[in-house]
Amino acid sequence: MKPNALLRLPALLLFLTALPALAQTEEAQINKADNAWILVCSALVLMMTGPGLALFYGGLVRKKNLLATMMQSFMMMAVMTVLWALVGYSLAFAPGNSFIGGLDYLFLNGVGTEPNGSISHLTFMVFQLMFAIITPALISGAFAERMKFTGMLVFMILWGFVVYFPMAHMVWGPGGLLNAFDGGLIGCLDFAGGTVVHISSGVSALVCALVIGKRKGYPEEGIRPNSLPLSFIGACLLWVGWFGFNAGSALAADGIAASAFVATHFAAAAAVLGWLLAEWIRDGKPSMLGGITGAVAGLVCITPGAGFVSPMAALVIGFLGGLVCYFSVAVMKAKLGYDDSLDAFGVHGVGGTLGAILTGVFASKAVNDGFDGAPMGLLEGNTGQFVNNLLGVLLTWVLAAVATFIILKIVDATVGLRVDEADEIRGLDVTQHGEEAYSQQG
Amino acid sequence: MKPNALLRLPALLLFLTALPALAQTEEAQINKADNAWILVCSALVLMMTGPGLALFYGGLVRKKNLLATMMQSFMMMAVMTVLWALVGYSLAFAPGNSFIGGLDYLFLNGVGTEPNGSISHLTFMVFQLMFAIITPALISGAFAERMKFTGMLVFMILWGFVVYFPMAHMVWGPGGLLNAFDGGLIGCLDFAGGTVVHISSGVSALVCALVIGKRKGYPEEGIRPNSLPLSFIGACLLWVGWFGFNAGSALAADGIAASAFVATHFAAAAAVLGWLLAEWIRDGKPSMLGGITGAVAGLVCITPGAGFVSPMAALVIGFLGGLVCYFSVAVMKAKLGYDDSLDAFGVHGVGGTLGAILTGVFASKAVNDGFDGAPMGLLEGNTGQFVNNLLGVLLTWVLAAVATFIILKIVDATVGLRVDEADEIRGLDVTQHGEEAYSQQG
Amino acid sequence: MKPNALLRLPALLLFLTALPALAQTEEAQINKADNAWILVCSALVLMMTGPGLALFYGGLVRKKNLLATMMQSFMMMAVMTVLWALVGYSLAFAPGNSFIGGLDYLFLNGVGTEPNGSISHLTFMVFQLMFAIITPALISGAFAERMKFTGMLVFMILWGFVVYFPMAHMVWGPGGLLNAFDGGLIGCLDFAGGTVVHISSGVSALVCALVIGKRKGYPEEGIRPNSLPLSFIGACLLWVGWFGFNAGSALAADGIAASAFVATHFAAAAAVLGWLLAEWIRDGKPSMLGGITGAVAGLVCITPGAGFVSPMAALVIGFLGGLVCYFSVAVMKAKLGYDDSLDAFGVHGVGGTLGAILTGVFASKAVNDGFDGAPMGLLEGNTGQFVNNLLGVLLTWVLAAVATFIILKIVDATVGLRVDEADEIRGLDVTQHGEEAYSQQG
Amino acid sequence: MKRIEAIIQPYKMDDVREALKEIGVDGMTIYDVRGHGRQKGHKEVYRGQEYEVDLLPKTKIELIIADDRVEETVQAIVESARTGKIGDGKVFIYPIEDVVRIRNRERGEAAL
Amino acid sequence: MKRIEAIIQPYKMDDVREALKEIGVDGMTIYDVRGHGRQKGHKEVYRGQEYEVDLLPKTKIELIIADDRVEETVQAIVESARTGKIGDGKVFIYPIEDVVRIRNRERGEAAL
Amino acid sequence: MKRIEAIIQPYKMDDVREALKEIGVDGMTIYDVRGHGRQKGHKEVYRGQEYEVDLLPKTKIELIIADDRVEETVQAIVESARTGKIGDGKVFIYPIEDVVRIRNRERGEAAL
Ligand SMILES: Nc1ncnc2c1ncn2[C@@H]1O[C@H](COP(=O)(O)OP(=O)(O)O)[C@@H](O)[C@H]1O
Ligand SMILES: Nc1ncnc2c1ncn2[C@@H]1O[C@H](COP(=O)(O)OP(=O)(O)O)[C@@H](O)[C@H]1O
Ligand SMILES: Nc1ncnc2c1ncn2[C@@H]1O[C@H](COP(=O)(O)OP(=O)(O)O)[C@@H](O)[C@H]1O
Repeated sequence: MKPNALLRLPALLLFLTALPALAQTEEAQINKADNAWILVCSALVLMMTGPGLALFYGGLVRKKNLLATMMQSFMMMAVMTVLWALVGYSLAFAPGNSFIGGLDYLFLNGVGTEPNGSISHLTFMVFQLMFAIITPALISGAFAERMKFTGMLVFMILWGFVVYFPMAHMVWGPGGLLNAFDGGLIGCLDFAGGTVVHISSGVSALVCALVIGKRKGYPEEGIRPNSLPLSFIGACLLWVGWFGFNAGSALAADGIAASAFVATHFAAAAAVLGWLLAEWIRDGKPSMLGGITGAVAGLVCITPGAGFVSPMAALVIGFLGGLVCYFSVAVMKAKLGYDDSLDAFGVHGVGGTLGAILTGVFASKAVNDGFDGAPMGLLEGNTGQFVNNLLGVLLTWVLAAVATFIILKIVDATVGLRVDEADEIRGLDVTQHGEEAYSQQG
Repeated sequence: MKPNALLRLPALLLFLTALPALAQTEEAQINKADNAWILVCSALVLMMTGPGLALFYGGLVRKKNLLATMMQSFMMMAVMTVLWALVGYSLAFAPGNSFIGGLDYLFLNGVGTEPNGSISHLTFMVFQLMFAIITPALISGAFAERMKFTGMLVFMILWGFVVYFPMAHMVWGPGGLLNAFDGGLIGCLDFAGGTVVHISSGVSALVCALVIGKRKGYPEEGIRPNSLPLSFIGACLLWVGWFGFNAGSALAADGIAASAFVATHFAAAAAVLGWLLAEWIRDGKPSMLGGITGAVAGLVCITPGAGFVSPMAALVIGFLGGLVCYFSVAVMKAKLGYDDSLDAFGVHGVGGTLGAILTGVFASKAVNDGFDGAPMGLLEGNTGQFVNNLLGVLLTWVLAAVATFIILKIVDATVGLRVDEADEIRGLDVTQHGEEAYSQQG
Repeated sequence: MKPNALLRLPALLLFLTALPALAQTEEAQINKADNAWILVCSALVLMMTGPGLALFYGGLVRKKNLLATMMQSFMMMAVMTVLWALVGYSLAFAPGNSFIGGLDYLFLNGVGTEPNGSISHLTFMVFQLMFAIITPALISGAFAERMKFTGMLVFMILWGFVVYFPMAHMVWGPGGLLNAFDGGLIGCLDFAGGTVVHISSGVSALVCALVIGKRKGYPEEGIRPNSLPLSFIGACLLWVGWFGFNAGSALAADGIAASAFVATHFAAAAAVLGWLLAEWIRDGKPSMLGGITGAVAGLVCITPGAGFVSPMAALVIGFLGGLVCYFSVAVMKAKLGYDDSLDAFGVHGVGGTLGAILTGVFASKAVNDGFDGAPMGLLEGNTGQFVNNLLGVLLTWVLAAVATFIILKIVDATVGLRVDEADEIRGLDVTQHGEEAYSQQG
Repeated sequence: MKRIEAIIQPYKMDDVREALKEIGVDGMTIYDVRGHGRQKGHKEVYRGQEYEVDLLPKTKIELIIADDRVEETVQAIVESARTGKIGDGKVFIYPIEDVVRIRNRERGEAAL
Repeated sequence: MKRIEAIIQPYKMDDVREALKEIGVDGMTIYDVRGHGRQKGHKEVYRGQEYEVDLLPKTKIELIIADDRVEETVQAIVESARTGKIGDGKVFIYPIEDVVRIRNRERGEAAL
Repeated sequence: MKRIEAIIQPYKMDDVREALKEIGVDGMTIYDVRGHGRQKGHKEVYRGQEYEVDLLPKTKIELIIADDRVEETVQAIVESARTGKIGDGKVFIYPIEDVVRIRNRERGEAAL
């Protein structure tokens, strides 16, 4: 310390008087790193739907339905966005009861640049919106190649109100029934949407497949993918985008985000191996379609646990996800005989359910000390949490199944669900949208 | 306070002496969150051109011109980059007069890792470069399927000098004529490039279409897109990349960025609905090409206002953008009879103009207090700003139109603008680049 | 200073006592901006392999091998990930000797959310993993269209152990032989993987091409790309992803990252021009395939120097990279007669070598003061560094060549390297994976 | 020997092949073509510009067959491809002079 | 009945169809083919390796027509497809023995 | 004049064209087709659902040629396309009645 330091004391003190205020403001301020991170994650999650899921699904149908299939995902980017802005966000995230949010945020009233946690409220809103886009889009895999465009639109809008907004509120909303971190009665661990996104869409998909019925020519005709390269691009973009989905669900650019990122990647990789192994043994050859479907299955499976489980647990979860989803798609579906055209149920319903259960098993306080030192998952001895996760799964199954059934009946009785046979034969691209995917024009 | 706290005073004071220095340095330092954010946004904006725009455009031409069309966008990634490094950045952003920058930054002299605002100067430079790449690339939609490769290159380079660098300087450069936040005489509100990027490219596109003339076979032959799936991928990547374009234009990862991000997304979604509604009514069916074109129209339209308008205003702007651009492309173009092959004018010229005007209407100090409490847009009573925005639009139209006309005449008289008829029939891929998009080789 | 300021001294002091602790914690904490940035970069680098490289390569083979080619890249995303998790990361980055890491991090033991530098250790681990995925994937370009799937898997796993993990340790690991910043005996400047990634994969590719032999029909049949649009998408995503690769290698969102970002982009752009110029002169026309291959060549070439050289030097390096790689691919390969099918050696081996040498020339302390004020590259007078870089290149060539040769012999003697002629004629998609890329089903 | 060409609806392909298999007809060559006839086309609209599409995707099955099997082959095709709607397609029968099997240079009916 | 096959430049397709429509010829089947003849091909170069392309894209129009309409149909095609440049293509005329309309089992000219 | 159609393995295309060039046969039209015959197909499996693929990609070369050149042309094709394995393909020879060159309206052999 230099001799004249004390002389500077007054100036120092002046500076110091500013400090507490500074600190206080800081608390109430946006953390730009978190904000940037969640904005990037929002972009990544949008990329999952378009082009990701649209391509993944689009490549799997016949060429005459390629545009219509992509369009089903794409329309969610438009329709769910407007719905979310007007009322959906409020119903999901405004304070309300245990089941549904209130109307405080109607028309995004009061949702501005001010902080919500460490990010801007608008950032939080738009990040959550991207989940509300992809979830209904996932369902469309079940009724590909035969659904009416108008019927699809009406179904999706109703589904948003009756299934998605309530589910999002129950699991992530303030005071939601299943919200483990905000006083939910049956607190579930669902890091990034195993119940809200995957079980809800997957189970609804199954009901759709059953109610709408099989495609003409299924299964005799051996309907094959029109373009696996398109599906490949889609699956890879899903994988990349899923980092936003899962790691972004940390809502901060912290160690939990890193941990969720790693778990996500590991599960996808292990699931590729799981699926391919099953294929190799049962079908004689490991296929590219198997590889990419396995990856998606792994990603689905790790979604609820991404921020709660260790990297090694993620490998296990992913590997099991690959195996089980392969079984459900290749064996069970054929046995039961429903036409879940692109395996929305087989991958998202089954994978989501398995993941939610395994989250209850593998969640670990060493990874994420969500309960302030108390054990998290079954392996740490928290049986209650495991049971809660089971209850959450059950409730989601029931809500999604019943609601979807009723909505389908309503749509069928009004605008109609299915195109007529001639249109189905000619293809949805031409009959629903008046265009064709490719032209051979010279 | 513990009793011995005072004894630690000297040490504390030592610590404190460092604080002001720290604070000072901090001010002059890069904010890593902002820097990371703008780097990510730069990557996103590059992705808009390649593969985004290249695919969007490439899918719309005939197969024989697919590579050549993608190549036109791709070349901008190479040519404009080198131009920008050598002289373009300086002409756009170095201190100069109201119309053009000086030569201080020639060869990026003095542009290093030091801060420029809260980000590295290099970060700022490369972010702006990505705009200088996509803008000329947009024009290429107007002369697709008939332009000579050499003519295209020469045209673009001249256009950079005469239109882009001055426009960028006038709107965003220090002391630029239209720069509302740095003493411009006619300060315009243009958040992310409504004038600089969209009007300038769109209007130039119209002049190109008129001067270069129609494609052989247009409109009798009913030229159709060779691959809508490619256009779909492109459009979705444009949407995702546009977050970088608009939200990145906040130049920080703050609430304004979040707000611009949301406005961007909302406008795109609403424009999809606007365009499809118009199509449904007039053409009988909503199409996928309509959906993705609508999205681009909405993104164009919100560009100038992204950081200035509320989410609800963004919905309105986007919806209007979808409607108006549909009208301009489907009705007006057919009536007037020019061959703006991929609707560069119809979407970017018209959408950009509409957006610039609506920005003057909807800009709101609640969203972005750019004028320190003074009103921003017409709805808040700032008629002057509205008029300024109109003047900015006018000036851009005139500059782009006149300059493009002259450049085209120069190119025509030297290397030539258009391939000969035989080459046009055989296709540009083979005649300009000596390659074909696909091979059927067994 | 207000008169009563002194009275607040006690409270202030209380506050101050907390400060040093705060400061200390800060040091040991994750910087969220850096952490977010590297997570984003990790996603970008994964996107380089899938879909990037998979598409770039997939588009270049014949249609009957399209899926198998994409699958080779995709499998690395699964296999290398699991390998890395179990043992690879430890061998590469745990403390060990000069050549290889130890087993401290086996099963990621001790790799958690705690900081490693300014980012989470898990973030660092997963970022490095993405490099371990793309590097072997690059090799697959050399043996495309004829390699057995099982042979490929076994080869890649062995290659990881014998070439990649040691190389990564030597260049970037603690105490690695070639690590210029952590006491390596022969310290090399390799910012993002010129030796580790490009030379090692490129030289191994050459050995693969020589040992496995030519494709049936090469070169008489004039094997052409089945889909240049797919390659185009791939190349553009490689370009975008490479920002993560190079700028992420700064491991922080600082000015060096910005500088590496700019150098990366500039080199790619200049290389496009270099390659096209050579093509234009020698082949008569500049092609799209030339443009995208040039871009990749430039990106390869700038990789080792990205964070060490100035923007103008990057332009020079890129331009030379484009020229030299064109020469190696178009002239040298034809002269020497080996069948490096997709030019993995011609681009990555040659470009990586050139880049490593030029890094030794152009590295500049003005850009990156890595040696605390001492000169960096040859142009600044550091001949020693230049020689070290040459030695590093040499060592990498020898290790990669010898190890690859031995591994190939082992694989050949066990599971086999090459499919039989009938399978090669029918194509790998059907024979290795039991599926086809496209179906014409009506 | 005759050459039989059947232009059918693409989605009828599996049925026709099944029917042919049943009567023991195995060798054939398939073309993806577009056809125009009485079947109505449809309107496509791209950015407001209408385009009348009256070339519809069809599948052509071509088989060369011994004279005595022609009639039953035509029957098998007609019956399996028929829906009774316009656009079902047509079967054409052509003369043929000779066949050579490349593999073993056999000629005539033996080469089928 | 005859079978007429016309190999034309793809971009002439619309003109030819227009001409056929005018003389009331409606049924036809279209193939995308590649052809080689006197028309010069072009060179393609992929990463420095040259490749001579002398198979150019062509469109084949195939129509089966009653004997008395053959000549005018050939004329219509020739006139509408002609540019006078090498590569305009050719028209081939073949015999045909029978036709069956799948929909209603009609045979012969009635089935056209 | 005759019409010769050869269905060959796609990878034999270059060899056949080379052989034809040597005997001075130049004009031809190429089709990408799928064929079924004695050659065994393969199994494909998509997500566990098997699918038997017995239509394999083939290339069809079609050439119209003067009567006196038919035999040597057939020979050239057979020899260059032959590997001796099942699936090598077949050559079909058909009658033809007339040819018109669109460019200059030439008819008959002169138009070839
Ligand atoms: N005269 C013809 N020449 C060649 N092909 C024809 C002819 N008439 C019909 N075709 C083919 O047969 C298909 C079915 O014919 P269409 O008239 O639509 O139905 P239908 O045979 O039931 O009357 C057409 O799409 C076309 O491919
Ligand atoms: N002898 C032939 N056999 C079959 N197709 C032929 C024959 N000669 C020409 N063609 C077809 O006709 C097309 C045009 O022939 P070409 O000789 O190039 O022009 P032109 O008919 O004007 O002399 C060729 O591309 C080919 O598809
Ligand atoms: N009767 C037939 N009619 C039409 N095409 C045939 C017939 N028989 C064979 N082909 C064609 O010839 C190809 C080769 O026939 P295949 O029986 O597999 O071998 P090979 O000719 O060597 O006996 C088939 O794929 C098919 O395209």
